[in-house]
Amino acid sequence: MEEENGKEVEQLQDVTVMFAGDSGDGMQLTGSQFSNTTALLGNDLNTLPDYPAEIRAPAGTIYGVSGFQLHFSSKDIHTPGDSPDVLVAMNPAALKKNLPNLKPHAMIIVNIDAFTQKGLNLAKYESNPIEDDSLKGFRVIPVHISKMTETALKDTGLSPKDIARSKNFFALGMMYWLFNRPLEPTMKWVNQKFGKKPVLIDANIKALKAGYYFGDTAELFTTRYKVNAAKLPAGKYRNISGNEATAMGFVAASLLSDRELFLGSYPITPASEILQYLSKYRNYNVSTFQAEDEIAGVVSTIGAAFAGKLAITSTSGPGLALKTEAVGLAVITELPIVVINVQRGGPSTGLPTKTEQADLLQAMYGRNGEAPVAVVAASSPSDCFYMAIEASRIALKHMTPVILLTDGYIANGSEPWRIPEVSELKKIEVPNPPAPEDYQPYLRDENLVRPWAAAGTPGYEHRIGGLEKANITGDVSYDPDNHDEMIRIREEKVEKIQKFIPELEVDGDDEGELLVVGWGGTYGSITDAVHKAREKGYKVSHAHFRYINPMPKNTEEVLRRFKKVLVPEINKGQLAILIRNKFLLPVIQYNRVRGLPFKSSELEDKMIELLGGKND
Amino acid sequence: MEEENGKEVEQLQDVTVMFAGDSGDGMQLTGSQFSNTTALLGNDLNTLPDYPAEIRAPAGTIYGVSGFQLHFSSKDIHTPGDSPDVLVAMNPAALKKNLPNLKPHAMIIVNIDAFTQKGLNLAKYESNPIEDDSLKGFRVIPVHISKMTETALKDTGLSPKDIARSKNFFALGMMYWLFNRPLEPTMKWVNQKFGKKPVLIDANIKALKAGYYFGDTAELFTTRYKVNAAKLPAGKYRNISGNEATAMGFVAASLLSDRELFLGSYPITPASEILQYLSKYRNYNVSTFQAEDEIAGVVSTIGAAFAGKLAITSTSGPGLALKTEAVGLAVITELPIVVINVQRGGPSTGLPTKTEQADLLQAMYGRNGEAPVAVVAASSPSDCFYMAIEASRIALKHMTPVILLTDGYIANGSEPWRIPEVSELKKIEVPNPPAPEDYQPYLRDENLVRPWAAAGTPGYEHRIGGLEKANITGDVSYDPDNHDEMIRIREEKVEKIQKFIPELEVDGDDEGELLVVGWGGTYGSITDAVHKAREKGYKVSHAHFRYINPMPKNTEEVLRRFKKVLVPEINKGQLAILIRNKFLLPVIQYNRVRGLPFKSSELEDKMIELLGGKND
Amino acid sequence: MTDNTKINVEPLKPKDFSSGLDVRWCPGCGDYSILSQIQKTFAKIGYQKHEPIVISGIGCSSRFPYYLSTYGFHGIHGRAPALASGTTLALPDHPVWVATGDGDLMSIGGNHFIHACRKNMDIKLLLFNNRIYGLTKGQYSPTSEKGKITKTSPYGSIDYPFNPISLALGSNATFVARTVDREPKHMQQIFEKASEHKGTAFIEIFQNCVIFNDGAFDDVSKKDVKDDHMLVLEDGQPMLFGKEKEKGIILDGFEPKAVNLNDGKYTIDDVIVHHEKDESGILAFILAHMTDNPNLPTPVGVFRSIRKQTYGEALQEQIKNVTEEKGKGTLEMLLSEGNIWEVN
Amino acid sequence: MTDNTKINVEPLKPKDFSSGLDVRWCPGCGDYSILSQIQKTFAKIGYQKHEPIVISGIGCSSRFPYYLSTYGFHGIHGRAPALASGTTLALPDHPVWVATGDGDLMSIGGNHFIHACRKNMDIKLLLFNNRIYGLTKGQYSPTSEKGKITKTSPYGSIDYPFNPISLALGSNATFVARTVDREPKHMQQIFEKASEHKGTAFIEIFQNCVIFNDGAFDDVSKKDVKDDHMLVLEDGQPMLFGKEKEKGIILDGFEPKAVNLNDGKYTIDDVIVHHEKDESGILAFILAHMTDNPNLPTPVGVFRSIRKQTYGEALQEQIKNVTEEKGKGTLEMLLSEGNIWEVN
Ligand SMILES: Cc1ncc(C[n+]2csc(CCOP(=O)(O)OP(=O)(O)O)c2C)c(N)n1
Ligand SMILES: Cc1ncc(C[n+]2csc(CCOP(=O)(O)OP(=O)(O)O)c2C)c(N)n1
Ligand code: SF4
Ligand code: SF4
Ligand SMILES: [Mg+2]
Ligand SMILES: [Mg+2]
Repeated sequence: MEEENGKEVEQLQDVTVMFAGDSGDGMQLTGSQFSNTTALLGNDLNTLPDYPAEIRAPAGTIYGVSGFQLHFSSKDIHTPGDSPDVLVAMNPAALKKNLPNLKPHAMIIVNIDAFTQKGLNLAKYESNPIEDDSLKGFRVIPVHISKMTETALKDTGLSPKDIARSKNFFALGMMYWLFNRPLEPTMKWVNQKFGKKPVLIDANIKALKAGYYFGDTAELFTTRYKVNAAKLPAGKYRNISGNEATAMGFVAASLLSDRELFLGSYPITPASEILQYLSKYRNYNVSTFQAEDEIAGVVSTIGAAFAGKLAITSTSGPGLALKTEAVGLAVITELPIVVINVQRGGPSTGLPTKTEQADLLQAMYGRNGEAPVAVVAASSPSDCFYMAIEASRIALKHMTPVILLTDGYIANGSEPWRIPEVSELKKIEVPNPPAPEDYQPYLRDENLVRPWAAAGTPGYEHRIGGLEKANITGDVSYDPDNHDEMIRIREEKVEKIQKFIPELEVDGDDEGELLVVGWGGTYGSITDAVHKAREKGYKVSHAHFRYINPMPKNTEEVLRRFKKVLVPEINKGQLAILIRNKFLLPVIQYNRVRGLPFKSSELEDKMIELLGGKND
Repeated sequence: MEEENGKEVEQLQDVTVMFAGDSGDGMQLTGSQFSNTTALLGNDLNTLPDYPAEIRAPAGTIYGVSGFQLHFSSKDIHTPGDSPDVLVAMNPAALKKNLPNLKPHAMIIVNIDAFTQKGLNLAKYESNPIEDDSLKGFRVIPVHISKMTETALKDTGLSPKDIARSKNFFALGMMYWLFNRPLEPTMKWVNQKFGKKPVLIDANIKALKAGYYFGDTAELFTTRYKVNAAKLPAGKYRNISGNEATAMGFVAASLLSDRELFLGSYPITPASEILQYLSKYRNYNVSTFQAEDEIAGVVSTIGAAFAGKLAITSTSGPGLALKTEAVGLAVITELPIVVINVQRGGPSTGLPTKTEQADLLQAMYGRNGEAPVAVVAASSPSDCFYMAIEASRIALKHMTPVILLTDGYIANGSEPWRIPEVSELKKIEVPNPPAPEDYQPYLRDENLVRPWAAAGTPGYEHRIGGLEKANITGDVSYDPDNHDEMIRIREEKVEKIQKFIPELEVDGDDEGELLVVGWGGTYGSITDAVHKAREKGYKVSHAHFRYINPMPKNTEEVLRRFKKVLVPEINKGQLAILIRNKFLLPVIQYNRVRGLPFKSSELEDKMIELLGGKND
Repeated sequence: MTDNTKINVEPLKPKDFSSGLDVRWCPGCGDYSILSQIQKTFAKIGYQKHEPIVISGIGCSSRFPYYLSTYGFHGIHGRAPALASGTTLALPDHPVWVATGDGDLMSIGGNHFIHACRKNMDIKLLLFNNRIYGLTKGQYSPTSEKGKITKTSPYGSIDYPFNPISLALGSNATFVARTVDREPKHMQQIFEKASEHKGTAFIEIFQNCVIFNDGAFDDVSKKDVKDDHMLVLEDGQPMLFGKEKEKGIILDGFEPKAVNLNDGKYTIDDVIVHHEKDESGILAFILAHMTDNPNLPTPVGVFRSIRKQTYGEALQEQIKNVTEEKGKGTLEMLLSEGNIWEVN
Repeated sequence: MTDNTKINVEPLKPKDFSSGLDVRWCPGCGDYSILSQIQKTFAKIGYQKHEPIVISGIGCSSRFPYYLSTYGFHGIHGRAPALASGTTLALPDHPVWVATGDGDLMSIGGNHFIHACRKNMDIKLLLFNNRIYGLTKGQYSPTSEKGKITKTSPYGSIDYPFNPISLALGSNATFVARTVDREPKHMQQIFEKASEHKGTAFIEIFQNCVIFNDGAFDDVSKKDVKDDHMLVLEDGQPMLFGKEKEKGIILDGFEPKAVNLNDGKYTIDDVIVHHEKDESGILAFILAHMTDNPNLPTPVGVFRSIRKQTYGEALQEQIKNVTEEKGKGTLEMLLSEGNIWEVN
């Protein structure tokens, strides 16, 4: 243990911090500032914002608590941490809500000024937890965050209300001190953000510094922590959230395919940000169209695809339900569109700000008639970038709608991302239609793909629509055998995508006792759990689906190499249904539908249980 | 062989007749008159109307042909017949379209007057088939139907156009003679229908009689046929189509449950007739609401269910796709609604006038989140009556949305139906909520069913909605464990319906080599095929699902008693997916998606093939 | 509602209409005032708790039913008018109130809105118009002004907004009004009038979203400007405004103009008189479009109020007539319809 | 469209715009005339085949695109305006024509319709209004008259119909017109005007469905009555009608009245003059509601035609401005955005 400025410095490998406060307390901002700074230091990290469905629930109540959980490490990590080591609680409600989840002996920094009778009442505390026994076993550090912020800012000329709103910067500064992080990145951000309001720059920086110095001088903290940089591959990095990565991925796909990007969309939590990010990219020739509803969103997308654009639409569960009829139109017209579905808690409005994986079967089967589409899923925030490109590639190459599934967890969560070099990104080849005289709208190549002649191109005039059509000519056809044939062709066309997607990889031994099979956003939790279990000597491997329809060609072979297959899903077993149906393979399900990502510890427990506790 | 009026009378067991002509030729009317008369004679019968998607395609073209196929018998039958024994072709196009489908040596009665050069051109005939060799092997009977109708009606004062429109009555009369049917029922109908237009009564009856007498006197027909009455159970009978039976079934359910019926719907082929029939039942206190679209249709239905009505909505494939978001609302609010989906050819607009079974997975899984509903399917036109009652019973008893699947084939097809006595229909008990002081909106009984307190009832004021809710109280809840619990409860609630539905029955031996498993509208084709195969000594049994989610409790046991399980479906294997997933049982699929019902002969062939041709 | 439920019951107080649940809007949100005026109005009308049915879609505003002790249904986004249509047809004697937002009613719910108006469904539509998507955190809505910078329009929105009153009139709504969250008394008056209206009653409420669109209506309704920028419509009265009611609206052809009566050029007789009951709806349409013109005050009050048979009334009438003609349906009757034959 | 595609190309003839497919409407259907006038108009305008994009929903009318040799898209029910929106935004230089029915556009598609109008999407909306659902065989539609007996209204429909022109005006449509299938010349004139309009052009076409609603417009457009029952609007001209143009429309307040100029009571100077370009839309609204009054002739022609920036123009402008400001995006730029750090 080093010593520094009279305080001990303890080296840690892994820390999980939770910033929690009222919705109005700016916890999301605090958390993301801490993340950015931490990322710049070279730690691996992973975040989980968690905010109420209400915009500003009445101050001080439990359902008004907004939290930002952040896991950082000197190792490779994949989850926001199962339970926080440190909780910053800006008020009693924040404490009450997060207490059950803390690690034993966790450090709890509370803004003691908020623990007034009123505050306690709002949080439904009978007595003050700081004063009674209820926090026994934790390291409680009460700090006068509000008062000290007031003192620090009293000369700024800010109103008391504005001063109160700066207390998150005090807390942030304190945490920077505690974890040995520099103030500069945040100061730089404050300068940019409030460029036109010097008073606010001044105030926020004062609060930040006050917090930092308070840590340095106060007697409350005896130890300071250091988390070294992780050994990450060399390269340029940035922090990225899933929604941001999704947006960027489609802009990249547009540049890689040389097709202008069109997004028809309608706001819905937690997908709105994709529309928001993309509407900034006007100089990339991106057209965003905020439609009147989800149906107009997807239908305008189909209209743009008809006209030759890389056309996409973004939504979440209830919105996908509304789009299903139109996706069928894209299936039968064989137009390339991508539907991004950021899954949230259902059914119906459900838990709009929470995560879930329960739209897989809707994506697979939620359309009238036999209407196969390709389905892919991103497994982490940064993977959204790549899967956006992959989804675009499949759509454009195979002339098919593609559904890209992400979820609230990876959409809002963020992680450091090694930015690829331009040269690492493969061009998306969009085949040209044959010469006008050879062209027919439903001609097919060896992969059963029809040629795409963008509306408006001279010489390729043709008509398409939602009625069944004769193969090759595309004329409306009520012929029974043609219908059977077309149904088969549309199915096989999607199956043939298998030839162009990577095989399923196994993390761990290639065969053995137990294979954990996941898909989408559970990648991080499963990976951490499997790694931990393997460190303890348990024989467990992991395979993760990013391509779900079609599945990679080696899927059955991989699954059959293991005695047991465990499928953890944040639903009631939807991938399990697909696997059972396809391979008649009994799988063991693990399903918790709590609106939250899995804890890696619960998965680890389940694996160990399935291995009969045997780690030899 | 008897003799009558100089003509031989041949006794037949089973005849399939096809009336075909231009859309404007009144073939649907002719067919349904022949059906009604035939039903009155006590034959068993089964019909298949087949009309173009266009209202009136240009006269004389092949896609403008409208057909009505009719199978009648002195035995129990279940299909409209695989291939016609007799074709009445009112023009060349009707001949051309139906020829490939005729039985070898079938009788073809053609309206020779329509075989003009123009008519032949429109039907794309190079030469006149009546004159060349192309009808070799058939018994062709050319009749001057148009000319003789003209002659018969020349004194009626009707315009030539109106006279031409009566020629279907001539054809009908001729067929009545040929099959020994009385004219009276049709004459009665004509009198009722044209009550206010005596000229038309006169003309149509003249045409009818002219056709009849022509048969009697002409040299063309040497034989007359007799098909004796079938040995049907005693009782009152009527002819009924599936859509009519569905409408009546819900009116019956309303009377049996003492809840007024509300239908919120939007027209769509082939479901519109349910809305049409139900809008006639105003004196049964039926409210029909033709909404602006399918979404308003189902949502108004939910609003009416909230207010205590037996509330239903009817649609077909694309409409079901539009309703899925709202069905999720009914799932989470646990309100009883029935969604009737008359399946048609998909995907997208697909083949709107054709039949298909490809919406099963959409019904099961086509909603965001985990949103289980009950799914039932009617297996024949008259079964629609009973399944409408069953769907209502399940909805009201278990407080759940129920999807009732029928299809274009049974919806438009008709069969004689033994009308049940009032006493045969079981009351639908709708439990009362507990006393106001004990009431909570999400209290549950032993079947996990919540109490239904209709909006507007004093003392039971409560609030529901689409957000996740705490069990019992129904208050909005974001609690992770409550969500997991509610997801489980909603699933189990639907599973518990199993206790209240009949077991799966086996037609044929209880165990053995081959079980054919079907669902919904393929009942007739499978039944006929299995019966024929069994008559030939093949060991094959049949089980048919009317309750699909949940499945009957003995399902697995039944399936496992057979060495092979064949699942024929007019889709790519949707019930097969459910079975494979549930029981990990390998099934053999038979899938033809041609917009048409199966021929029982193709199914029979498949069964025999699977039995290796062994019929010992 | 049947009268017997009203016998011997104590009239309820506004607070009796509170469900007791914690209200979860942002402090300062205009929705609070609307809630409180509704509770007062319900009490004043003399509703019992089971009488009004309150229905909504999704949005901040759509949380409304949770806070009332009546029957309530928090529906799905955009569908409140359709939900309410089913309910009013099922419960023709119960008043059905709908709480909805500018995204909920005018964007995704636009079709149900215009159809409810057209059909004259007996529902009251309260549009909480804050010209922004509140619940989803600040995207522009169909009533946001062109050029507005929001999360989805970082360079300014390129949409022209709807004029909700104009759209309602274009759809032949029978009762069309506007009020302001800041004006509790006026709000109550309008709610009361709406409660008396049989048929679709559409009320646009200017509602302030303190978080994402604060001050959107300051131009019209802030204390210091409202006398000059707000025109309070009163049936049968000349359209006057200004601190001393010294200004008026005159018509130049179809064009409304604001004049000062103290100028000596115009007298009160030149000022147009408001007629809510004008069948044609033309005056209402002219008034609706005054908001498009920054030189004119914004009208609040009842633009139009006419009585036409409602959809529900027509349905009940038809049920009654057909039942009289054919007799009340029974199972026996049902099973004896059609062409029947007997097999022995 | 780019001009070079027009260089050295022969102007096309109406029949060149036929796709050659057999037309499958009922003999006598009003749709035939509309198709043929469109083909004539396309030829007259000088379109090449690849230029106009023709989009539709579902219905008899929506089969339209199949019969034209241009690009065509037969969509899904009600969604044609949304489909067309995506296409026009993708192809700002191509004229996008939409063929739709009264069920397609006014019932299920109502929301897309009013939003397209509001946003001033650059599309031409041809409403084939036959006041019935044709394709699904005769149910009433949102433009069917109240009391109409149809398959779904055996005792008479209880719906009040939409007034499509009124709804379009209520939604601030920039071009609103009406024409009649029976009047080929007039139809062509209106189509040509629509083709010249930038922005949403809405055209209601009275279209006869011989099978399910035959003669629905006989009252207005049949030869023997049309002089007296149809008012042909002409910009800048007094509103005259009658065989000898002896009748005119005057305004009593906001109320239009039909007068006979031969009576001696009124002269042509009393007759109101039509102004298509009237910004306020009030005159157009008054004219729209003349159809509600059986004593007045039904106006046909252009009700309103004003120029406003279209949605697509605003989008292109924004793309241009932002690109000028920030530079044209490249992959390199994209990958260097955000807060970047380096690991070695
Ligand atoms: C089908 C569907 N689409 C989108 C959403 C997301 N969503 C919820 S509320 C809302 C709009 C809210 O705005 P508004 O209706 O104006 O209500 P406010 O919050 O401003 O009161 C949106 C887009 C949803 N819940 N469901
Ligand atoms: C989602 C959906 N709902 C309903 C239908 C059935 N449908 C097809 S066309 C139509 C209405 C046709 O009427 P209209 O739009 O007036 O066109 P018309 O046939 O009269 O030209 C309906 C209800 C459908 N195809 N899809
Ligand atoms: S976000 Fe706006 S509308 Fe929503 S509760 Fe807060 S202030 Fe009210
Ligand atoms: S049904 Fe009516 S609208 Fe349709 S094609 Fe026939 S005549 Fe025309
Ligand atoms: Mg709003
Ligand atoms: Mg129509």
